[in-house]
Amino acid sequence: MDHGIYGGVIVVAEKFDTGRRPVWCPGCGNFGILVALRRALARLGLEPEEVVLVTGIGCHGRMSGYVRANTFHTIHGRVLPLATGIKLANPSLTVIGHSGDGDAYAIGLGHLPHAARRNIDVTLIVHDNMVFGLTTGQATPTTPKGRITRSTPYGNPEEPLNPLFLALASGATFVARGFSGDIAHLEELIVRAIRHEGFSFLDVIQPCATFFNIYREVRRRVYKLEDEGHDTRSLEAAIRKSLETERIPIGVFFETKKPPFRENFPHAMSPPPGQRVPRSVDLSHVWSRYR
Amino acid sequence: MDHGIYGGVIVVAEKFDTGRRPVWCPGCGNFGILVALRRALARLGLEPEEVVLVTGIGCHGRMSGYVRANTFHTIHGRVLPLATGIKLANPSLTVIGHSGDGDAYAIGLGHLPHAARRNIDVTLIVHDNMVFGLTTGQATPTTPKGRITRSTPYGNPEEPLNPLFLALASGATFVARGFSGDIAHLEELIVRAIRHEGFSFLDVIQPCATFFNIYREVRRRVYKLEDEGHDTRSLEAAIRKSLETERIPIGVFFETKKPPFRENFPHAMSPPPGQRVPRSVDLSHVWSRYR
Amino acid sequence: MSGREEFTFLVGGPAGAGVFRSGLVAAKTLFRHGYYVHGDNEYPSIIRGGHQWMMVKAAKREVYAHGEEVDAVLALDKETVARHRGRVREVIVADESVARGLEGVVAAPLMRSVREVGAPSVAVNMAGLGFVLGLYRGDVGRLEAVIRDVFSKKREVAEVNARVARRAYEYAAEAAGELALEPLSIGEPPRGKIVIDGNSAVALGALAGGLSFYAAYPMTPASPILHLLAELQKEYGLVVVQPESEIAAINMVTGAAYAGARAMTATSGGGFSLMTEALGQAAMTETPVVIVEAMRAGPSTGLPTYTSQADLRFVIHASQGEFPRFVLAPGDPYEAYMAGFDALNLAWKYQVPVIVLTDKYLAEGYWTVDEPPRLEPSEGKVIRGEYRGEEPYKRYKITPDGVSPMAIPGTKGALVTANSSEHGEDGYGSTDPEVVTAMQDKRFRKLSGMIEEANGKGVKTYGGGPLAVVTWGSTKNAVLEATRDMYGVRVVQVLYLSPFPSERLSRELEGADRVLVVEANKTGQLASLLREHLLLEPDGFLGKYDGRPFTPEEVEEWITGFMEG
Amino acid sequence: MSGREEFTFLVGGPAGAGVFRSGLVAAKTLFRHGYYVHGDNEYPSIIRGGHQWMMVKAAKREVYAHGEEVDAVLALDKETVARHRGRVREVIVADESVARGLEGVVAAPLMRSVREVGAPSVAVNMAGLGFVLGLYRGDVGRLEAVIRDVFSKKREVAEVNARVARRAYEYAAEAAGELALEPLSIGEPPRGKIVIDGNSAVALGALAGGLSFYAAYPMTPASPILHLLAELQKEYGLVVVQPESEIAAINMVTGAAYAGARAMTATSGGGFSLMTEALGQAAMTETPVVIVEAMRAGPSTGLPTYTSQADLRFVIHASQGEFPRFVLAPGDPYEAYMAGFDALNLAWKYQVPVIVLTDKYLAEGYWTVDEPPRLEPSEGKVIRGEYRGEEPYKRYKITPDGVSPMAIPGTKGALVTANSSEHGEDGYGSTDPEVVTAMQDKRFRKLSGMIEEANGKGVKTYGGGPLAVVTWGSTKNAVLEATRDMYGVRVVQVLYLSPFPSERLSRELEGADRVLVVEANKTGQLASLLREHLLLEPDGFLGKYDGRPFTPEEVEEWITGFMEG
Ligand SMILES: Cc1ncc(C[n+]2csc(CCOP(=O)(O)OP(=O)(O)O)c2C)c(N)n1
Ligand SMILES: Cc1ncc(C[n+]2csc(CCOP(=O)(O)OP(=O)(O)O)c2C)c(N)n1
Ligand code: SF4
Ligand code: SF4
Ligand SMILES: [Mg+2]
Ligand SMILES: [Mg+2]
Repeated sequence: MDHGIYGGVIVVAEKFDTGRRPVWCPGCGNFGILVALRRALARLGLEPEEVVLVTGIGCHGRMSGYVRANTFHTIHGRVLPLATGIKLANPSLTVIGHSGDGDAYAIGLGHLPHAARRNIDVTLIVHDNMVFGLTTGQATPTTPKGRITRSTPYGNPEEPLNPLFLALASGATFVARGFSGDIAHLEELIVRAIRHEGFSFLDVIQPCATFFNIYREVRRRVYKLEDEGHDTRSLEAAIRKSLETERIPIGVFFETKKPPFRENFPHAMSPPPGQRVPRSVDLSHVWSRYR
Repeated sequence: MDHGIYGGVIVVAEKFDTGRRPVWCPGCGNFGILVALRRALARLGLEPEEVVLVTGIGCHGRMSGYVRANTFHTIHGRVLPLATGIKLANPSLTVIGHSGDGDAYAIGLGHLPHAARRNIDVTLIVHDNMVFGLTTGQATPTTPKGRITRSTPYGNPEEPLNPLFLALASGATFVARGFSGDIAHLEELIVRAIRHEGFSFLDVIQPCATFFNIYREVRRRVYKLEDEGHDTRSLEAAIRKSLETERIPIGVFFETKKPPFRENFPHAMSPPPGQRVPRSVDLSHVWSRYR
Repeated sequence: MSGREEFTFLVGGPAGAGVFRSGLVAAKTLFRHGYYVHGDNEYPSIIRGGHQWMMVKAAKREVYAHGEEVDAVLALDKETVARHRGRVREVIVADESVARGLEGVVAAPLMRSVREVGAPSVAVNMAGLGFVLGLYRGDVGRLEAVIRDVFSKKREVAEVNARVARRAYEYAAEAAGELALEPLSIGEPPRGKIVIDGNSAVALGALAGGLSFYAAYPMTPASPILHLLAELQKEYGLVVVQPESEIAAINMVTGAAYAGARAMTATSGGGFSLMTEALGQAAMTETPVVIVEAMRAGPSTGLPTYTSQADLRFVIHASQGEFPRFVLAPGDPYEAYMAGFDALNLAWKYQVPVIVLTDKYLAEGYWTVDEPPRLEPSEGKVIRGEYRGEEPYKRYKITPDGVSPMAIPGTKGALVTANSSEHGEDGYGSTDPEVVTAMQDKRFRKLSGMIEEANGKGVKTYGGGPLAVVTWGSTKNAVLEATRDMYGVRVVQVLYLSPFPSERLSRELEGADRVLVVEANKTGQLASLLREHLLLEPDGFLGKYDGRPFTPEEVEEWITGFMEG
Repeated sequence: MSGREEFTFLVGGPAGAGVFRSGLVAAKTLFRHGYYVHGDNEYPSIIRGGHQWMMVKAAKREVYAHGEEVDAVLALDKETVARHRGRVREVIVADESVARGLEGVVAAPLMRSVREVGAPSVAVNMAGLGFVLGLYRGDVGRLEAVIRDVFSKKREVAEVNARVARRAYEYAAEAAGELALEPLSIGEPPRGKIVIDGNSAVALGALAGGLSFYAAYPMTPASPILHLLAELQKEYGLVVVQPESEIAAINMVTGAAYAGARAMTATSGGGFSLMTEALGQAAMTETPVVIVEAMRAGPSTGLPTYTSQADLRFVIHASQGEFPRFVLAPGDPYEAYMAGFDALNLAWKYQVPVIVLTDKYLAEGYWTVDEPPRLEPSEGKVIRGEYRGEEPYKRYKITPDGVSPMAIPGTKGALVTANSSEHGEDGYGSTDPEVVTAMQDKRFRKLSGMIEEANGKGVKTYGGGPLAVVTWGSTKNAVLEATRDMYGVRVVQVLYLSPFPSERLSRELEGADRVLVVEANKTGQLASLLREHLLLEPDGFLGKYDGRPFTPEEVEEWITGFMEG
């Protein structure tokens, strides 16, 4: 059922290519993320069997059809708990979540601060096009105030959310922003996010060619944090950068080390739950409680 | 069914007293919040009919039985959307939400950043006892790491959430912390929170006498922001204060002015939805679209 | 007004090519020629590129559903030709570039018309419409007028498109002569009728019912209700909010209704799943809320843009515990309008949740129906301004009909205490077994009035005869179309699914020697309700669960099998 | 082993006074005296102060349910005396301070015993137990041993409490002589039996079934499952997580199951409401998840600490679309253990969601049951390690029984593609009508195996006779107790509610001249299933919906009415 028109020139890391033609609109920012991800996975030397992609519902969710890996295309907004369950069941898997700004910041926002503070070793990549793409262009929590969309014909009445600031305030140990228009840079960010042990949050500006095409504007305003000597260990500096409005910084905002969540379950990890064949369990010790 | 033992000496603002005996445990921090709220309402010169209390599920939720006002004892975690609907339907009502740390920060967390960025003119008072009280003492998102609770017999494995930092990062226009052990101060905070036009966030340290009694420790560590010359207009200062760990600042962390959410609906406000008697509507203009 | 009795048209092309807009323009143009029209579309959940089509059937009598064949196809790409060729009776039209190398396709100078007028290439669909209209010798003035209306917000765009259409229309003259297709008749639009989709109809019915607050999270196929009401909010003084989730939506609606506003939300099955907890809250607090559930094919995310009637049992039983609720299932836009209106009135009359159950086919399909009448909403037992009762106001006062006078917060002398926990008359929590039983009984006492409503309006019978075909919702259309010329068949449509109109339905089935059930699901959910409520095992069940609405042909064939048998 | 055949004891007092702990100690002490015991409690949703009680019935034969009367009451406050005085047959014991001014209450030196031992005043309940045991001339050594076991984590506390109990026991000697109550018998605990609550049993059954991942948000009455598994996590190598919400819980469980872990969650109706969307996801992705739903009285928040059987239809039909699921409803802890075990096995065998439906009475009540056997979980069609198939691995391969071999992510040579959207065999999204139909059919093909399971294990009949009383879940206990000495009555318990074991149930009902239904709800949900699936209108329905379990007396009286009639 792939009747889409392929957009952009793409050099794929073939190992991670399902060979399916993406059905995104021509010029869609999702292409850039797809390419950057495949390359990052290849560069990390991973095998498709070791990787699990969890994708939400939205245009971004189609990633699971195009990346050769284990995939779980979940319901709207639940990428993080799904990914958490997978990672805890089998920590040897590399678990990457792909969510949208609607998926992650509207319906799914309740999970983000918890994943962050738990420091579950999962990478969350938010395809942030500032619009509900798949449902044909309503406002999301990152849509700029005043913007006319299908659900806000008189202008979006809501102040947008600042996802990076929120992630920082939630205790995320890796916080970054990428731009789908800069694939090489994004690839690098994804590599770092996956390598980071603990929760990695990566918001990617992903212009929606059809409902909110801001390529030109983003290109004009974007700059790289690393070009200006940003200290990724400083929470304060990260917050300051996240509050910038005129220019748009991309790169790693913040990075710190904390034990990942799974370290709370050493008693359950040899083998981990996902790798156990169910066996008869001796409960005699427990029955003595009930006499 | 009120077989509770009344705790603490309480001077009530009688107008807002239902006369029912609270069933909270003796020494429960909720008593302090109850008294402070009643006094604040009285001081604001409000009539019970003008006030709506929306309460969540938990020990805190019993507030609705003890405050003479309009009340909606909602389901677990939904205080904010309920309160938002009420306020938008009838902005002349003073709408106050009472939530718990489980109610607001666990199951209901997905609503908090949105209420904040929308700047809905509602006051949210979180009874933060750092425990699920009513379900007999499990860990919540604000339970300190390592603490033993019924759900964490080997110590809470999760890093706690910083609700003030989160509220600040979400764009809340009024962010404060109170302590149920300092009723006069809390009363003042509630008065200011209700007076503030827009979303007011007030986290109240409310020791749980039964499952997490930290009165003594809090008293030792608490201090008032206003005593140390804190600038409530500075987001930066507010963040810094919210990150303090040794001592516990209480008072107003941050306050700023932004138009409240209802101002987006001037076309619907005379009279507002809640005050309209349904009448026959002339749709002839619309039908012409369908020919 | 001579000319053909019927005309079926399909426009197809890639997503993003304006297929629906062309279909809508075609539908309205045919309507303005004096036809009854019905339009339906199909599209994958993809923004650009996936194949889409819209089909419009026009006839000089009422049209309920599409058959499998079409008279004319406008193909905006080659795939349309490939997919629909088999069903075409008369002609396939495509731009020269598309038609090249394809047999049996009229190569039309569509892009040429576009270029000559200096229009952007997206206008090619309007050229197609003009050309097809030319082949069938319709009135191009009416086409131009429709284009102007449909593009009313962008005047220049409208003009350019109208000119493109006329240019192509003119180009068609020659081919029209050659093909000599039976021309359209040119008359006046059916009197007192409109062409409307189910979503718009239910939204406008709610407006007629006093809607003043709408909150909804987008979800196919219900999102157009949000779009329409957002647009109308200024004209009709509505608060329209798009919150962070369906959970937020239903709770905002509940808050607004508690505060006195007629409030509604709309969603599809997935969003409804998230609303089930608050549905019970509305019931327990006796807050009047209305939820439109536009079904799509499940389970789970399923087929987001396809139709289904598989959520019936779910909405009837959703949420823990037991409470009365209304489930209304309109079958066409007129009924959808009435359901929207009734939903708010019933919610407020009985202070219960009301679910309006539609589906993608009804929600996004167009039918020609009577312009709905202006209606008078009634307030119900509501207290506003001041409460002057003798005793203190009690939100949950036990009354003979189970409905307690509902004061609105802000009412002088009354404090309004809503409680999701079990409570006494005053709203304060209670676990006393007698109080608990009394309050359950109170809430269920509403049921007798509700059942009366259901028996009153909940069943419609079309025709008569010993063979009864029972159906519900949008499937009635295929059934009506299929049985139009059958003798001895009565079609029985159930419009109120909860409470179930057992008595009335039994009456309508009296004398039937066979009872068949047709519905768009796999397990036969209405059929299970007949078993449960009437102890009646249907003699046959026709289900369908591939996401497509029934065609009259398949229904006809199936029913015929029983007639011979 | 002479002594009394039966003994019923109630301890009551304010919340926070250790009422349940005393009740549990009493139950175990009686068990160790050689009795079958059953314990049940009642408490409001309040942490301190509200009235609570726990009742323990002991008999030399199996005990299913409590009657309305009790032999002895230990009153920890005056309110207990006031509330329960009416039902007492033999004696009410209270501390001197409580008994003062109350007629017919034995004023016992309970606080005196506490003080003399130098114990904290909360130990007064153990003094009470000692005193009552003294009155009935039980074995105080067994009481002390139970106290030591129950307080095993705090050795000193245990010792002090044991001493308090013994002191009060000694004080009772005099009163015992005066009252001359029929003494307890002192024997050995029933062989091979345990005393266990439904929550523990279902949790341990799941452990036996291979549980390795548990995530749950606290909710009464299911929270104790979380507490127990959290405690056992180290011993049994479990991952136990308390996430931010029920939505997170069920999705974590789904993720874990997808990744190969036997995973479960538990909640009550409100939390289950929030899980309905993900329930459909589990079905669509064919991920084996198990949900324990411990019902409490609704709707909505309802009566959080009271029992009910009103969520049956809800769990059977929850979530949009149609898919097969298991709903297992154990009636006692032994069945709960089996259900926990079966749930995981069935979920993995059929790759479908399984709901274990319990209720507050079963979940928090104690019964004496056989120590469950050690069981062998089976893996199902799971592929681990390496996939060596000829063709590329397809997660949703169409098979004759509808179950596709399930590879676990990490398996070499297999990529595992789960999809909540409709999909083809390879898991990639599809809207092709044939694929859609085929996949629905595939999922429903599992149903024939599932129905076989239901017909195999889903119905139990007790006794025989022309009058059939059909019931389910914990209500079977009151029905069994009520019909113990009735002649001509067969009790039929339905344990599998979905798929419905129609065939088996019909068989079990053969020859019945009357069919009655008893269940703890208002509308008769099992009764409606009999109508729907067997076209059988029960001759009588006894419902109850005040949050309290049935008493055998009320069931007996009602049934007797049908015997005379
Ligand atoms: C529970 C639920 N609610 C609503 C929807 C409808 N829905 C599908 S995609 C989507 C928006 C997706 O927006 P975003 O996450 O930003 O993704 P994008 O399409 O922009 O990539 C919505 C609301 C759904 N599938 N499920
Ligand atoms: C959907 C749902 N899940 C779970 C519960 C059970 N529950 C009742 S109160 C509560 C915890 C409340 O904790 P908190 O908000 O901190 O309130 P507190 O009792 O501490 O004041 C929970 C989990 C519920 N009522 N509804
Ligand atoms: S709608 Fe936007 S986000 Fe979706 S595929 Fe098209 S361009 Fe991309
Ligand atoms: S449990 Fe804690 S929060 Fe609840 S009433 Fe008792 S002291 Fe207060
Ligand atoms: Mg988006
Ligand atoms: Mg709390």
